[in-house]
Amino acid sequence: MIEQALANPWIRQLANAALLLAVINLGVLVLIYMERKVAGFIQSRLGPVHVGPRGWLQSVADALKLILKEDIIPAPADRFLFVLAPFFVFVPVLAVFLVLPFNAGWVAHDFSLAALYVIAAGTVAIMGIVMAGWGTNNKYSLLGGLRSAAQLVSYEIPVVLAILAVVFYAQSMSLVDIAEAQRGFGWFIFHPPLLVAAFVYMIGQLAETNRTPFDLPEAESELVSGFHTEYSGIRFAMFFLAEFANTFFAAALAVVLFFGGWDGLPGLTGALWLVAKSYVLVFVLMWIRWTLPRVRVDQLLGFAWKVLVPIGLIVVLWAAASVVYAGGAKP
Amino acid sequence: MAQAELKERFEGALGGLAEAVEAEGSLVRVRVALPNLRAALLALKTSPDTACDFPANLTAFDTGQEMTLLYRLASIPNRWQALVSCPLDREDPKAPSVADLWPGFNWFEREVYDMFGVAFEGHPDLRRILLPDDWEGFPFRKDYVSKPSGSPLKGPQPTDLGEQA
Amino acid sequence: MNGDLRDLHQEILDLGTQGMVMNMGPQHPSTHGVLRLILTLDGEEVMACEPVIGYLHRGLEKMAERRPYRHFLPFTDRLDYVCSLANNLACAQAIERLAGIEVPDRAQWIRVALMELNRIASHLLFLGTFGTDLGATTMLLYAFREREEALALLEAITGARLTYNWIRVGGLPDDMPENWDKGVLAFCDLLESRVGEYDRLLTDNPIFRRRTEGVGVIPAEDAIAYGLTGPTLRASGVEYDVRRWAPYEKYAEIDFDVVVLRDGDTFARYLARRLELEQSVRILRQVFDRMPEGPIASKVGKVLKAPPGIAFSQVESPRGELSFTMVSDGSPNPQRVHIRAPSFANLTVLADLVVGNKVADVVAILGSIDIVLGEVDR
Amino acid sequence: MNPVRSLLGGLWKIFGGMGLTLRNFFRRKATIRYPYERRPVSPRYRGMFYLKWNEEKQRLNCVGCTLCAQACPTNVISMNKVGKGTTAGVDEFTMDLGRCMFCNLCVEACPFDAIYMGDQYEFAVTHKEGSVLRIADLAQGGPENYRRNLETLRRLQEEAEKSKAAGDKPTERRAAEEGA
Repeated sequence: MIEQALANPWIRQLANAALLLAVINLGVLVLIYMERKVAGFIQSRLGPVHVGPRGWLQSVADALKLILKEDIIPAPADRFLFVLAPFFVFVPVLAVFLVLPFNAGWVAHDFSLAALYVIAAGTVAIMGIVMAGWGTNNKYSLLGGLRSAAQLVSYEIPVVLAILAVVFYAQSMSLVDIAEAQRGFGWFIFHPPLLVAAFVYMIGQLAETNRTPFDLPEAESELVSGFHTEYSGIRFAMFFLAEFANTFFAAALAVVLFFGGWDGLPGLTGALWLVAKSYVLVFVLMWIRWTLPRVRVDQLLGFAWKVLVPIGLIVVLWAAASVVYAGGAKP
Repeated sequence: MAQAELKERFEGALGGLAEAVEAEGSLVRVRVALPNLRAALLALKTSPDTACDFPANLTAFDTGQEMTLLYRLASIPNRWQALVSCPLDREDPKAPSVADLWPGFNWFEREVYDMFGVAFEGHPDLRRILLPDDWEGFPFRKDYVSKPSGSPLKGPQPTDLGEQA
Repeated sequence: MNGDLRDLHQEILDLGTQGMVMNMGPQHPSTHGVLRLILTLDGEEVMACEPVIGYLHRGLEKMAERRPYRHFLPFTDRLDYVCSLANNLACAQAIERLAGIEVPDRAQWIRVALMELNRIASHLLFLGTFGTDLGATTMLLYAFREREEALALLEAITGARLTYNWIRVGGLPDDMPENWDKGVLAFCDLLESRVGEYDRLLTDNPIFRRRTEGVGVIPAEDAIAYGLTGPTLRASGVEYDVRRWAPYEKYAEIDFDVVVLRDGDTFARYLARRLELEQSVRILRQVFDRMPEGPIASKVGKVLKAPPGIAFSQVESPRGELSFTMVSDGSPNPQRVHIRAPSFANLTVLADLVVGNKVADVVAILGSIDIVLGEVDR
Repeated sequence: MNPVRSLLGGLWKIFGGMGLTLRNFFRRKATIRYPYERRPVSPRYRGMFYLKWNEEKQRLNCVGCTLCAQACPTNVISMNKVGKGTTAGVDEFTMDLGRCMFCNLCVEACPFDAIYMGDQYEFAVTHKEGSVLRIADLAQGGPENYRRNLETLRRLQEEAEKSKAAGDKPTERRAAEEGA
């Protein structure tokens, strides 16, 4: 019966999406708890301790609180944009998870242009942020939205260049193929050009996921909360969810691209390896967030265009050269 | 520096602008009449003998009979300072603004206007600074009658709070 | 200071171009209280800035006129609530000078210790909040970790953690508790071992440096003309520290360096406070080496009256020169008390300083001036 | 400066900062879990007021001299004095903590060791009236001692009345009646 239903491609895709949604939401709850604990430990605090043993139910409590809270729409806001914006931010994040391979064969939908799709779908979220910034009719939000647009557009390019270098090595744009190419500890991170590419990619993703030192869209000391200043309740929760899901995706994608995907020591399922490696990277992202101050908007854009893009271009050339001349990748 | 010498320096710099000059340690107390106020302050600032170019403080006080402006100017390298007092016409308090000489006195003049109603002529932006814009009267004048507004909150209210002395 | 830029922006505004007016405050995470800045923006760039103050005005000077001299002392805690002992001292000193009261040696030494300990607590708060203003939230927690120890020491001697009210006319209400000096010296060692962490986390950080260096530069002559005091002035290269310039209590006998930096930018103002931490530690160490035995307060009559006259005190609070001007008419109440709040004077420079900078720099510059609104509004 | 070197130098400094935060990650935490753990307060802590109970004399030390009320900058204290001379005491003593600055001036003003500030620091109330403390709240040892204080004062007064009746000094009696 179930097998029959799953034979229908529509139903199968829907089931995949539902499964992903559940996994993502759960994963985000864990991430929020982790973020708060990491922040606390780095800052010589304990982090959440009250709800549940060692406070691990804290994010569940927060999620419940946000769901139950009143959903306030400010009177001067553009209702249509204001209401729609959180979905525009959240849905692309879900969409990109569709092509993320968790294990050999564990992918909702693999196709040959997955890397391109990830970049394209991920960029849609900017729309939502700009909509939120404009629709709120709040000057802080507007500035936050504008910053966000400038930032995401600028940092998309180094990220694309870094992914491009990987594509050269793997000779495929399918994420599954990229991960397969790194089987048996042939991780791309061990290739010098891709080590630099990984750096560029991580910095770019740091900016794309709006985390300190690049959290300008929501810079709380200047713009209060940036584009989501006026959001509350479930809509705020969606922004929050999207942000954390995005963070996790950035880390997971980095694992697929540079750290061998589900490749690991035998004995454990590949998916566990992938998730474990992703969490290590997420920890690094958090660690960076709680160490560094925030850059200024002109420095942010300057860094993207004057430092990261040139480095990215060099990396692409370097990667291409080593693929062609040194046979640095699999045929 | 000897006090007599300090006094001489200030008297020399001020010429006939000051009514009285007294030295007391490194502090020179100068009394100036209102018409000479700006000229005297300018002389204190620019004269190389005094070089009091640091605007340390500006305030006023009202005794009920007389209202006086108090300027305190310091010379940082020379380690002396001048306390310039200038009596005002209490009925119609006016004084020349020195906010153009010392931008630091801009807010101090606004504060004195706010509290005493002294109109500083030539001040770029003479508005109330600490009190609400619609406040009536100038609270630090001795003829100001304060009206207890009472607290909108319920609870024991000290109607005579502050009147104990 | 930004003169050309200001003219340029004025020209743009005169053309009829509208900037975006943004209210920063009075409720805003980084206005350090209830300061309101009306910013006119051109995109991210500030074209004009108008600070609005007075939201916290409680009429403390007016209250002083209605009370006997001594009753005003607890109110001064509420001025600069980050360093209330400096306010206590400035107020007590003005009364002492007005009434000609001497303070015993031991009380003067303890006062110096209290001043410096409170200065450390205040500067640590500054380091933390300044880090937060620039997005380095962790700095706040690290600074507060050490500040907590300083507050515990202050609590041990004064019995309070924020509004100490521990300086009386003519001395102090009570002597140091037992082993307090040892506690303070241990804290000095702890702080010295921790300032290196602040440097690693903030001072040396390239992002932090690029956010602060060359931002909001105040040249020395402007700093003087605006009447700035404290680290804000000394960061511009003017050597003016009341502790050295017009020594009070026992500061004349103490060996310490006045921290003077040349750049006058936001980073220099940060660094001046950071370096003053070490000087305060140095002063504290000397205080306990030289603490004499003796009384801690001189006899002052029950009804304190001062002969008619004008007196003012000058105290180097962590924010600059704090000065109480008191006018007496011979009655038990002061006729007029004026508080020259360093934050008030330092804030005058802000409007001209931020023009031409980005919104993010407004926060950085405002943070580096280190104002306390309780003192600005009085 | 060489841009590559400045970039690498910057990265090195950033790694230094990250090393620091990582070290703090594993360090002992500074948090005190407040309602469960408390930091001890200093013996001089200026917390909640109390009127000192004298076990030996079975009364509060306060004689109602109002010196503390006079020393108070914000008129927090009001009291009702009963008796006179050696029999003097208070049957009402009110403090409006809504106005109190905890400045310690009343404690310093008291020549009879009567008013003190304790180490209790959790006195949030839900109504403004709750911040007005009566003598029963303030007496050390609670309302029980407040009642015993009243009894002692009444007894002292009766004794004084008796001795007065014996000595018969009309002026004193009038004063005592007024005081009562």
